[in-house]
Amino acid sequence: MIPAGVTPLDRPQMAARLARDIPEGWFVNLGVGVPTQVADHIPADREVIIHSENGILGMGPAPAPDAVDPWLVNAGKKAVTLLKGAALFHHADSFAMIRGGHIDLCVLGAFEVAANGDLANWTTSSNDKTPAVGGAMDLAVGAKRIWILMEHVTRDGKPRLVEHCSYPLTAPGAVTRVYTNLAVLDVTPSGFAVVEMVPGLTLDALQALTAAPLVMASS
Amino acid sequence: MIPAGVTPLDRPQMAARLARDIPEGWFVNLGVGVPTQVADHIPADREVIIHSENGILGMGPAPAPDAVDPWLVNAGKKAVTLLKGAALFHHADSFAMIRGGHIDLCVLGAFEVAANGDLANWTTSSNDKTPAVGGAMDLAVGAKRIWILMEHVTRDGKPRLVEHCSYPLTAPGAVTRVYTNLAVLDVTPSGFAVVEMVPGLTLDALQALTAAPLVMASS
Amino acid sequence: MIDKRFTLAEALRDIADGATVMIGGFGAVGQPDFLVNALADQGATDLTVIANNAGWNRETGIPKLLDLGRVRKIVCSFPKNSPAFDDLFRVGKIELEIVPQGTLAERIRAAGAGVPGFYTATGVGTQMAEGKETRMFGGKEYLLEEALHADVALIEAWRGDRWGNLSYRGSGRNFNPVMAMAATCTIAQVHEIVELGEIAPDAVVTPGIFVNRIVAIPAEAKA
Amino acid sequence: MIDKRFTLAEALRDIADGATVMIGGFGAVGQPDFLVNALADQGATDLTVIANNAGWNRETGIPKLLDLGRVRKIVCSFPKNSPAFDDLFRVGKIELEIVPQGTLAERIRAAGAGVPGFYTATGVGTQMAEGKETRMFGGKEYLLEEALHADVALIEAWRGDRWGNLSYRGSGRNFNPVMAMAATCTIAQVHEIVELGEIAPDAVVTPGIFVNRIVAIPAEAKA
Repeated sequence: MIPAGVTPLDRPQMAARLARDIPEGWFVNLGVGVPTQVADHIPADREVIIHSENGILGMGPAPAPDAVDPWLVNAGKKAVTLLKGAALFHHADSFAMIRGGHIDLCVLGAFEVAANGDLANWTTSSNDKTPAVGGAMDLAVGAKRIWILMEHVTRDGKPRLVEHCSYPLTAPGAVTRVYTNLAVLDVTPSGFAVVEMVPGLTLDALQALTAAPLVMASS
Repeated sequence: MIPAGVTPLDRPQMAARLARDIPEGWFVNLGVGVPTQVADHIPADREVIIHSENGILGMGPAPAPDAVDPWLVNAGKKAVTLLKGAALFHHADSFAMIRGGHIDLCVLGAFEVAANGDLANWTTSSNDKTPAVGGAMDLAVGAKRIWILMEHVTRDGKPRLVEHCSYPLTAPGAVTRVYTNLAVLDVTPSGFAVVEMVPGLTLDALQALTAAPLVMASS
Repeated sequence: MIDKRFTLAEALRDIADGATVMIGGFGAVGQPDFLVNALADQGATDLTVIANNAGWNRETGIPKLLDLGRVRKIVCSFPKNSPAFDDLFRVGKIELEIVPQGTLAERIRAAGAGVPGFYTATGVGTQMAEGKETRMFGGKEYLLEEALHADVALIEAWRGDRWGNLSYRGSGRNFNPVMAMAATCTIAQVHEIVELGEIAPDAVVTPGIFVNRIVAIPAEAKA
Repeated sequence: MIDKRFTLAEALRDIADGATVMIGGFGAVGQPDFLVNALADQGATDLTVIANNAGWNRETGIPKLLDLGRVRKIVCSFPKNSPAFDDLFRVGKIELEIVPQGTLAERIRAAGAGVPGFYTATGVGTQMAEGKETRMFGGKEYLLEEALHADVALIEAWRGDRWGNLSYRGSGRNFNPVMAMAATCTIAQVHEIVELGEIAPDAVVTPGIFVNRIVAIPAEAKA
């Protein structure tokens, strides 16, 4: 339970918090869902180049409803625009960028992240009726950094930060940083290190919502 | 020795003889040297698309001296032109065409061709001082057909069609057909089969210039 | 004269029962639905379909083939959100081979480039690695993945000429250029057929060497 | 503001002794001689050079590096017709790794695409296969070839923008786009620097993600 008096970040705030840490010049892939919102929070004067695995570098904001180009969608199948300087290419070239280690950062959602950086974000059952992996495994092993953007606990209050993932892995040891609605945590050799918490939250209270030991990051 | 009264083909005639057998619509790669001349003998009303391994499909004839584009050369580093319908691409894509089996025909020169189709055309010594293979091995294994265009014997009168290659191989079992200045021969499971000889030449006389058994092709 | 322009019926006529068919597209962009719908009419069955997903709208494209019972197996990365697929899969009436999206693109490209197998880090330490050969390079583990060929590729491009040269629009390249390389017979639907040379040599994305037949989408089918 | 435009000296300053350097070009087209000559001036030595050939004209480019004794090893497909290379090789003063041209292009692309190794039919049954691992696919033998990385790629393009997007001219692509993918630091000489957006999104051949620095060739160096 989130302690009384502590206000978790809402999704736009979570996206904005993560966006703050992306430096100018990075090539960034944003997963479907909340991670996509990160693009809306990058300061207008900071050039960050957004990659979409279906063959786009340099995506701009969503188009006005009357200016939609039906020939241009992102990985979430939503209409997008191109910035000046954008480039278009095919799927093998796009995943060469991902798998060849050229993407500086990929922001993904997750079901679970383990203290050793293991990521589970593609299926919640090893007997999934229709398993669907998409590009998650490629991104998880290929990008230079994987930052996870997710709620700290599930809707039922179950921790998503765990000692060992119970769901099938997307990739072992992939995650370097986690942004939740309560905290920012680094994955370190000694486990999750808390970089930042929302106002009013204590380490003990955060630990109670986390199924792996927390340490404070040395700053 | 070539028998008296028999006139071997000269190089333009050899190139023209081979060119006659290329059907419309084939994608053809022509090796450096005499094979390159094949392009000049394809009838003007027959569309054959010439590939160059440095990234060109649809090469046209050599440019007039005052119309040379210094930015456009073929695999032999000579200035070329582009036909309408030409395409430009990079080396990995170009060799994907070759190695992926998309080139209908590659015409190469050779030092030796063996009765089983083994090809030796890249070095005449296993201790070559500066061995240089270029794209020969890729073409020899990748093209759908390898036709060899060469003189029937060396300058010293040594046969180039042999039982077993004495020089280092470019590729085993690669050659399907040989065009020489004396004959056209198919590589068959029963060895070299003579398809055609220059006027006045007998099978016995050709056999005397060939270091592997010849049979007549059943037509 | 080389002329790869075909009528719709002629283009698809020899696709046989049991064929492996690649189908391009990502999201609604670059999907060759004009060809896929005609394949449904043509009647070939027992197909193996290779595509990034299993479609969604039941009225058109891959779901139409699925609902007609023409597909024995589908190879894809993301079969979610396809009611037609779900209905078959739930009752065991279709085989599924899940392939990570990048591995799918690379396996297809490998088939086109003459590479029978390659190693990748994608899937190591996950259930995708089950039954797969592994090998170490530089102290790190990789999976062996094999080339993925097809008998037929159905793709969509924007413009095409009679040699089969193609250009694309927007995010419409996606899987189309690599699938064109990987099939014995590649058939492209195009929005416009242009004269030879109108697609400039450095604007050709798929050279005609990878394309066997092109079919113009008639105006009435573009609604 | 992202700005990958560098002065010549700044672009090359951190190339270290012992570096592995890819150098693009095929024939006289697409050779980054403006950069290579500046690397000769910069002084880095004990280099491993990866290039399709070893040059020919001793006044410029790779032969200049060779004559200065800066190259420990060269990896290429066709070192013939280079007197500078011959002189060193004859007396055992340079190492040579011969790689078939297509294998060279594919090994470089593999490095850029995260593929540590792949199989190829090229070289099977020849002396290129000596010491190489082989594997059967579909009853046919293939060689294992490994990815070829570099610390630095020196390439030439026609136009470039401040994000590092590049377009090429004529047969000038050749090895340049794949080398751009395979190096830790890719430096491109370009004939013209243009405003962002002047290279249309579907005309970009090498996206800026593969390019770290671009240098404009001054008019006087184009003589």
